[in-house]
Amino acid sequence: MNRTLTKPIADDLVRPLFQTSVWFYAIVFAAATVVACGGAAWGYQVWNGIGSAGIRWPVFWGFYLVNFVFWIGISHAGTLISAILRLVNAGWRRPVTRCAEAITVFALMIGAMFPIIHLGRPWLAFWLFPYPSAREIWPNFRSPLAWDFFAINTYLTGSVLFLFLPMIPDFALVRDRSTGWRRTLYGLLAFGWRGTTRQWNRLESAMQIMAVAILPVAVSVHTIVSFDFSMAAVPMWHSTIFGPYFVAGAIFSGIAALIIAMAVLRKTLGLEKYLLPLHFDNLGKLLLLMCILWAYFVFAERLTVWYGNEPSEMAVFWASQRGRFAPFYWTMVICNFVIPFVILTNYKTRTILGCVIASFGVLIGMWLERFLIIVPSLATKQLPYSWGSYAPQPVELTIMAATFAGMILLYALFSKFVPIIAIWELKAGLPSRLDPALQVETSLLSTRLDTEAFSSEAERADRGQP
Amino acid sequence: MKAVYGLYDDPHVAQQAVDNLRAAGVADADITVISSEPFDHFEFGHRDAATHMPWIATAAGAVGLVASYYLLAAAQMSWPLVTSGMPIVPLWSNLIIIFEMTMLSVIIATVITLLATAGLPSRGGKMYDPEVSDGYILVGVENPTDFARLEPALAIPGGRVKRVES
Amino acid sequence: MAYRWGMAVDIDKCTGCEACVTACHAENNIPTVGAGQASRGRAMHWIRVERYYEGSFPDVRLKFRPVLCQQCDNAPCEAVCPTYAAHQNEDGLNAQVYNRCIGTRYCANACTYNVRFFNFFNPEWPKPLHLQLNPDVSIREVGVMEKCTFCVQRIKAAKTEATAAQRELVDGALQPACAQACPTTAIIFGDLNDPESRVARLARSPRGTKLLEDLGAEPKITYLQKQPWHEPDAY
Amino acid sequence: MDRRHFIKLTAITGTGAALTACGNPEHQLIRFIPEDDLVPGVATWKPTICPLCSAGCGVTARVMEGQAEVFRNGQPGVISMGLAKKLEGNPEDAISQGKLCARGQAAIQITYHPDRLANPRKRTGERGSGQFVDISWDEAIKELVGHLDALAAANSQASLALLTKPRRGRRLDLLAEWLRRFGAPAPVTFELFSDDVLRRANEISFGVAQLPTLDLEQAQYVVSFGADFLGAWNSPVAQSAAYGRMRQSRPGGRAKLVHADARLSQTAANADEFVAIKPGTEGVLALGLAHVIIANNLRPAAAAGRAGAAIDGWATGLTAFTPAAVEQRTGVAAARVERLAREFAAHPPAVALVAGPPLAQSNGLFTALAVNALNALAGSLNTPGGVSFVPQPRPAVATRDLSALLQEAAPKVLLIDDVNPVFASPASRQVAGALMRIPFIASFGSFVDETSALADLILPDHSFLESWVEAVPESGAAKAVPISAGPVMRPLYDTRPTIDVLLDVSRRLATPLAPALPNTFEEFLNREETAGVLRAGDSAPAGQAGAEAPALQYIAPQFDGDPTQFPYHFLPYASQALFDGSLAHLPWLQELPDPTTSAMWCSWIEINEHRAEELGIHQGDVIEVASAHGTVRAAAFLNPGLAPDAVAMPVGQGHTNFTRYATGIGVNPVAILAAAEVSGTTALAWSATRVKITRVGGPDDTLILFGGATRERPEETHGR
Repeated sequence: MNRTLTKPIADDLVRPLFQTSVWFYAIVFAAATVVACGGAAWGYQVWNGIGSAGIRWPVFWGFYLVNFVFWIGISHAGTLISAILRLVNAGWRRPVTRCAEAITVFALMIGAMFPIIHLGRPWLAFWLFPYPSAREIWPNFRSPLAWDFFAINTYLTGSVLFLFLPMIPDFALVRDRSTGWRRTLYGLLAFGWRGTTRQWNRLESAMQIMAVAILPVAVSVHTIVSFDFSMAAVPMWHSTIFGPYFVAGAIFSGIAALIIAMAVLRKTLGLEKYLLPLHFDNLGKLLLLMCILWAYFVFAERLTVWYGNEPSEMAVFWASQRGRFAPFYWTMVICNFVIPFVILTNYKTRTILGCVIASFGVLIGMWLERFLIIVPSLATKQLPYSWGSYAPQPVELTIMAATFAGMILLYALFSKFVPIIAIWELKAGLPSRLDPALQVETSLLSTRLDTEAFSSEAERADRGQP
Repeated sequence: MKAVYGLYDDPHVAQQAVDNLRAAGVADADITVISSEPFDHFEFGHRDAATHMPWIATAAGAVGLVASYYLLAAAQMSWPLVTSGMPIVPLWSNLIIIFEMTMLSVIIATVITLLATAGLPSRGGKMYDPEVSDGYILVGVENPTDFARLEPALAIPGGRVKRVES
Repeated sequence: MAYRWGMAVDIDKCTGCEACVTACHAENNIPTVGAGQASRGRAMHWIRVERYYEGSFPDVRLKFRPVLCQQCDNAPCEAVCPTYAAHQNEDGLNAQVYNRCIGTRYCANACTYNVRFFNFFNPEWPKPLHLQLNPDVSIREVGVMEKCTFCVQRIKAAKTEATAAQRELVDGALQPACAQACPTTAIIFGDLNDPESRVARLARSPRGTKLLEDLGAEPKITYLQKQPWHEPDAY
Repeated sequence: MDRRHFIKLTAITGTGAALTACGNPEHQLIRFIPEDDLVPGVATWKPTICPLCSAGCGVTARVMEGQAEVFRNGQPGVISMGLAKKLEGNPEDAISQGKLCARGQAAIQITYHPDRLANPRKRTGERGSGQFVDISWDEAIKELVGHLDALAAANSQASLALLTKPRRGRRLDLLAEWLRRFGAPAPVTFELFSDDVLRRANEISFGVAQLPTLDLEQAQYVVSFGADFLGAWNSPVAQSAAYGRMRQSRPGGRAKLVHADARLSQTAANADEFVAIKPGTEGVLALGLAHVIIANNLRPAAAAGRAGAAIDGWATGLTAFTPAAVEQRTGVAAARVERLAREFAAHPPAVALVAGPPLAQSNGLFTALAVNALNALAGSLNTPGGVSFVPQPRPAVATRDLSALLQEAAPKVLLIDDVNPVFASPASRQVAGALMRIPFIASFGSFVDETSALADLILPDHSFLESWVEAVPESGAAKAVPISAGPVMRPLYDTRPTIDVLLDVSRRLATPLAPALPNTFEEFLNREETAGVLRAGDSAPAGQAGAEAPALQYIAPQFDGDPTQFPYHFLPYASQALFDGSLAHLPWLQELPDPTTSAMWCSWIEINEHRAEELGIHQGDVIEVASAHGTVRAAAFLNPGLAPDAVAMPVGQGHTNFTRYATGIGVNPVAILAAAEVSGTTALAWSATRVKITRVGGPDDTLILFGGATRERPEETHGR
């Protein structure tokens, strides 16, 4: 009875690796073109000088750093969420984890490019790496940028491993089902995985430890990104709330990105049977929670500033509240709070479409939030004579577009070469596999896979067995 | 490599095959179960679940913590430049890097332990059947001393017995 | 003996004439960026004269305040630099090592005085304007942060000269370009470690304040506030 | 390199040099004799004189060895020579006292300007088309001599005119003498912000047609009527140095500075008390102060002497200038007038000074006389802490003003010595048209500008760093200090000092000037006393010393433009950086943030911030200023320090043809001024035009401000 239950799953999830629609090529081509434009824009900027971007005195950080924070924030979709769900053993996580973790890895890779893109002399970027240079000077480990290096590298390493380890059994599965170059490729990727009990046990232990280890790393990464700002005595940057505020915002935007990615995968790869309304409903609730948490942080931050009435902070406060940044600020509030809150509190609108709309709002809103954290503060520092403004230039917009295209490209390729849902985890999560003692509870809490999608007669019989 | 194994569709049957092998006098360590998914709730699925992995990871973390502290201090003292009036070896800001290095040590130690104890990567040549990927559970013994004694133990309804002699 | 260079700026004397600004450009090879770049916020003035209006016509006042690198003891710009391009040197100067700078621009953001300027492009001096360049000061390439150095090239030259002549530096003999040019002598430069130097005495003046003192960066520039006019009898 | 190679090489290069240098033996030396006083990398300091304004600051140039691309006889080459690196005030100089203003320091960019003219040029296209061809000096001088000989042959030597800057000194003396010996009339001088009104007033009041020197250092109370003495007026470096000492670092405490003006200028910003006053009524305020002083017997009216006598009604106690009457005319409250007068009298030495906008009104002469009388009343003439006049070694030579060129009987040959009246004159004066009618114009400036573009021949001058310079400061020091200095560096280009060219011409004329003038300016400067080239009285001195003028009556200022149609006073002012526009070609000054606005590289129109709010004008909006004579458009700067019924504009931008750094930037407010004169003089009343303003559109990004907010405290707090 086992195979009747699990073979269709494997068949469904491996199919995209072997069947390619023309849409795939179209998307890859379009995305690759935009990425190439971004590369050309960067080349132009390096050749011409960083002044091609819109940064200026006193707004020395602009769109590049906004995008840096945004993408690092998006990266909190995966590893963090999947680690939490793993630790609390939420059964509904199983179809979600891999596509979430992939977002993490790609978003981190994209985000980590920005500190290099924004450098004045990017050809010397390696001076940020911890090694003693020719002059035997190490990097300054007191600099938050050095912390960024360690944090992002730890998180990236951890996330890549966290993504890759559970992929090994699935590579083995694809290896066994394929021929030719695929067999060689997946054979290599499978590391000679057989699936012995010992291997399964070690893998699961490792994943548990990794989940424990990566959670604080994920929290630390966005905290340290927030430290890039809060360490400087810049009005409305120098705030202790920034660590948790950034982490909450990161998870918020990460979930939104995950919901959108899942909705797209569900349609394009025909995963309607696996990515169920239930998953969107659950993620939607999580998004709602983060939405409220985000609003709480924003209120706490703004109230503290307003009540404190410190002149330099008030200047920034009003610049965003009702000054020249107000249109962006209120758009952010609508996108980040009003839209998701209205859609997600009502179970009738918390549909897949509703979740996706809310998520788009959150992505726009969170991008604006990063912009509103960075630019108004720099434009309105302590000495009013040095106040300035900032407007992005074409290179910045092109590179920004290229990163979004890059995300699409990487994700399309990833879902082309890797089963986007962890097959073995999904199989292991079938109710028939679970401890009967836990069955009632887990089915309540988590998956309704059996009852909704696989409730064939055979399964009922299977479940009826002692 | 020589091997004898049975392929089973149903984990309950596979459990029975394992039990039969034990009854036939095969040591637990010599019984290999290969599946395309973990079977946590079957006895055969957690026969050697015990591992020192958490302790190794913890120890690695401790080593990473101490080592990163000293590496940082050594690097900072090798060319002591004053910035912002901070100490040459400022503990507060170093703690961040120490933390990251600690966690990185834990993660890397975990993965190395996993690879080492799970025998990965391996170059093949071990008992395996691609049908496992189709959902069959393989229960068998590598390099058996006596095929004849084991085959009956594996040959139970709901299973197929295969013998590898090469 | 270690020096600790400091400055006193007498707001009561500063007329806002900006002679210091041109002096700084001439001494330190600061490029002019042109109208197009200036409109995009790329003009570089290591020293600037801030102007602030108070009140409105006819009861209006206009205050001038020269702002340059404050050479803070606890400079917020230094620690954030990942490559030690910004650090405190042995004379208490907030040094900027151009060769080490990779252009993260973090220092400029961290600087609460906004006195750091960035080379957004390679500087250009159409020939023969380049003949004016001061050979004692290096040209900064694209992507490098720069700022007031207290004319470190003059300090070095004076120290070398003093060492060669085996004597101490005389207070007042060494001046950065801005102090030298200032028509009203509003800018006084000297060694804060010498309690009898003019700058050390002015730093103790009851009129003395520090810019953004409450942020704790401990700037080494003392601003001597304007004194209101009193009827002499009121003294 | 061994010895043989070395000899061979020197032989080859020596021959080549000898060949190229044929005909100009003086240039032969330049290439091969190193400057013996230069050690590479070691700086030397050489004295020179800042040429930019009439202050005549003595400066030192820091000279270091460098490789320069130079032109010699039309050939480019690279030589190692001493190069000026920086200009600093000369500590030995009585005027600059080791200090230097922003403009003076930027003067070095004149020498190294990329658009400086490198050799003589002759016009090929239509006049004003800007089409020139390079010619040799021999051809150029031959051409000039030809035109002068033609004048002489036609016996119309009087049709030669020389246009130059009103810089008193031996150079102008020599130029005047040159003209006199040729038979031409006195030189024409032109400067937009000239101080002729003040000189005339000082002549009437004190018998000295000269700018005053202010002893701010010892003054206890200073009242300034519009005088931008810390900015661009008279001798700003010397005045600023004295001001610095007046503020701090002198025993006896700090003096009070009161400034009366309609606009909060840079100098006004430094005042302890700013007195907003209606334009053109400053003289009324001055007499109001005098009235209070006299009426309260704080000083006897007779103390004013001759200066008082120049004012109608002085002897009778200025009964028309009671505080109440003053309030009515000036807008300054009567009680304030009373208080200021008492303070002024109670804090000797007290001094009043006047310059700038008040003197550029129709009644400017009266205003100057009134302030002079106030000074005289206070006993501040020639006393410590007062006003004095630097004794001059020789009386100033007589000069003519620009109208000499604009009349029907225009000259036939005009020599222009680095003056740009086409730019700096109201369009209604039609200077360009007048110049077009002159058959032959030779220009000596180092740059093509709006005026020299009309020339037939351009004979570029050395820069001041390359030539002998001199100054006899008219003001700024306690005693006369005629100074001169030799070249700081060798010339970069194939240029010649203008005065040497004219001396050369004087010998090449068909009838050489007799008696012969010195061969060079250097010779003149160094042998002046012994050679006795200029004997007192050779050139007619200016003015009629001791001429008593009838007492002047106050007449309300006359403004050009009907107040109902043109409701705003138009107040152009000398830019702190670009002065009258003659420095707009220097990139350091273009990029120098204006002190009161922080604007760079642009023109702007200042308008009172509250009035702007009423009119719906925001910072940077494009507005149009229209007078009866023309319109200009520029971005608005909302100024909290400007009278609501006035708009102000800096002069200096709006060049149409003045090097890459000035051409096409901003607009020229001088162009729309009425060509009105200050009554009693021929000076331009540049502050007497009325205008109207219209908002044309939103910001066009031409307003380039270095600074952000104009106020230090954000107005918004949680209380609002």
